[in-house]
Amino acid sequence: MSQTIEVKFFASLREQVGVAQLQIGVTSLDALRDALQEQLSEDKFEHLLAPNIRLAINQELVEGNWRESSLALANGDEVAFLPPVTGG
Amino acid sequence: MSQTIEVKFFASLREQVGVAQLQIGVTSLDALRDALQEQLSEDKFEHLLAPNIRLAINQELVEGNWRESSLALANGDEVAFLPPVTGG
Amino acid sequence: MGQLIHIQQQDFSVDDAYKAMRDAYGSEVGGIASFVGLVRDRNAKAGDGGKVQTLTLEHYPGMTEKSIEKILGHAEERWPLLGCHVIHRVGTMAPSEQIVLVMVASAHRDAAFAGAQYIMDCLKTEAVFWKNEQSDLGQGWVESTSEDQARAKLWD
Amino acid sequence: MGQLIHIQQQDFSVDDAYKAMRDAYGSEVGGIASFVGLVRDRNAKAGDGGKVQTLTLEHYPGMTEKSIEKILGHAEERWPLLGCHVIHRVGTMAPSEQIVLVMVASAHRDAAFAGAQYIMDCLKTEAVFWKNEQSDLGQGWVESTSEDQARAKLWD
Repeated sequence: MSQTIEVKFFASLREQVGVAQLQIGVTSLDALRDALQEQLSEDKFEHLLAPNIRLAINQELVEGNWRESSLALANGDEVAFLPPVTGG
Repeated sequence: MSQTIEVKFFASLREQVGVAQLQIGVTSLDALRDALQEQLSEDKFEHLLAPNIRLAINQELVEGNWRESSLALANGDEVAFLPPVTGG
Repeated sequence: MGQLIHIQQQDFSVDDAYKAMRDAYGSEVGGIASFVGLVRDRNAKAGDGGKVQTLTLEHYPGMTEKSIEKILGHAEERWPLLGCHVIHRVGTMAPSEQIVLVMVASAHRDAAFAGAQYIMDCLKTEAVFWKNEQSDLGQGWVESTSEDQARAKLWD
Repeated sequence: MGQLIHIQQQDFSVDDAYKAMRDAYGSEVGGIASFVGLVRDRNAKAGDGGKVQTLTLEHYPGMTEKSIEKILGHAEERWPLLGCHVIHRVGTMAPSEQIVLVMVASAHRDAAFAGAQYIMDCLKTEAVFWKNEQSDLGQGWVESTSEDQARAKLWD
């Protein structure tokens, strides 16, 4: 079974990770975390897991602690790492 | 000693009293009340003394109960009877 | 703080006021809060079902301006405001016409909002104006509402 | 309630938004409250003394619009609003340029004021935007302030 997840990084995270977008072939959130940990340097990965980072799947915020979630992901799902917002 | 006080009535009071302005020759607030009581019919005078009516002398609100005040008035002073305001 | 107070019969341009405010305070301004009051066609006296034809505002020339100056002075004491503009019409207006504009500029959005709302609340209870409503049920002086009194008290 | 949400690079006309609001709701409207946020030249990081050269707003196309729709939906549940218009710019802006407009029409002035302030507070804490400041001391992402968080909590 092969599928692609679109992973997006915004604002400070985009700069820290060094890319805006990655395609990763995983089927769950825990597998995504493992894949990112493997792909990114330790300090970059640490930025993603910082306590004020929120996660959106298909543009909906994930409730609860996504750092411990093993939520299933479907082909084409869009997973976004969002630093604290500062609009207005 | 002869002096003139400008007495003004606004909005509902202007309609109830039937004039916008009177000139009255008095030297104090209690004398003004007496003069108005003499000049106006009883129901018109009652309107002026209603509890929600405020008094301004030279465009400054009179603090405290002007109905019991014997404040001195100077020639040319402008005394205005103001119903509750409703602007904005 | 820069204060502008205009009492006038003629209609006003919100846009002109806004542009003047931006020009006057430039890049110090973090936010401009505005409120425009408009004539509604619903009668102020709830329940009587009358439809407003026209509204007439009376004022006390001189004292009305002073009463608004005091309100703006109090607003200035409470919040860091850069500029403040009040335009209040008098005379006769039809439904959907503009009655009043309050516009406040500040470096901080909270101050701009609070200042504008405070000024508007006080215009209802302290500024020297009287409203007379001409509806299809006749004419009458609008009574000050306990709601307006209560709102103004919130700032004490 | 009529909702209009515009995320755009180009500047906007407050006057056009105001005229459209008046046209849309006519003599039902008792008041229109507005807030415009402008780029200040003072650095957001208090004390560093930097003078802002430009401000860049980043957003998440699609999700940003949804986040604002939710805010307007919540405002609509809390107050009787007739119409609501949010324009938020993205991209790079210079000091004194307009960033954001919130405009709310209601039959009642309290609702218009509260609605506009609520929406503005939530735009700071829930709408999906990120600010990057370019000052003479370098560039950096603006951090969300505890003040903004506290303001938004007031509405809970």
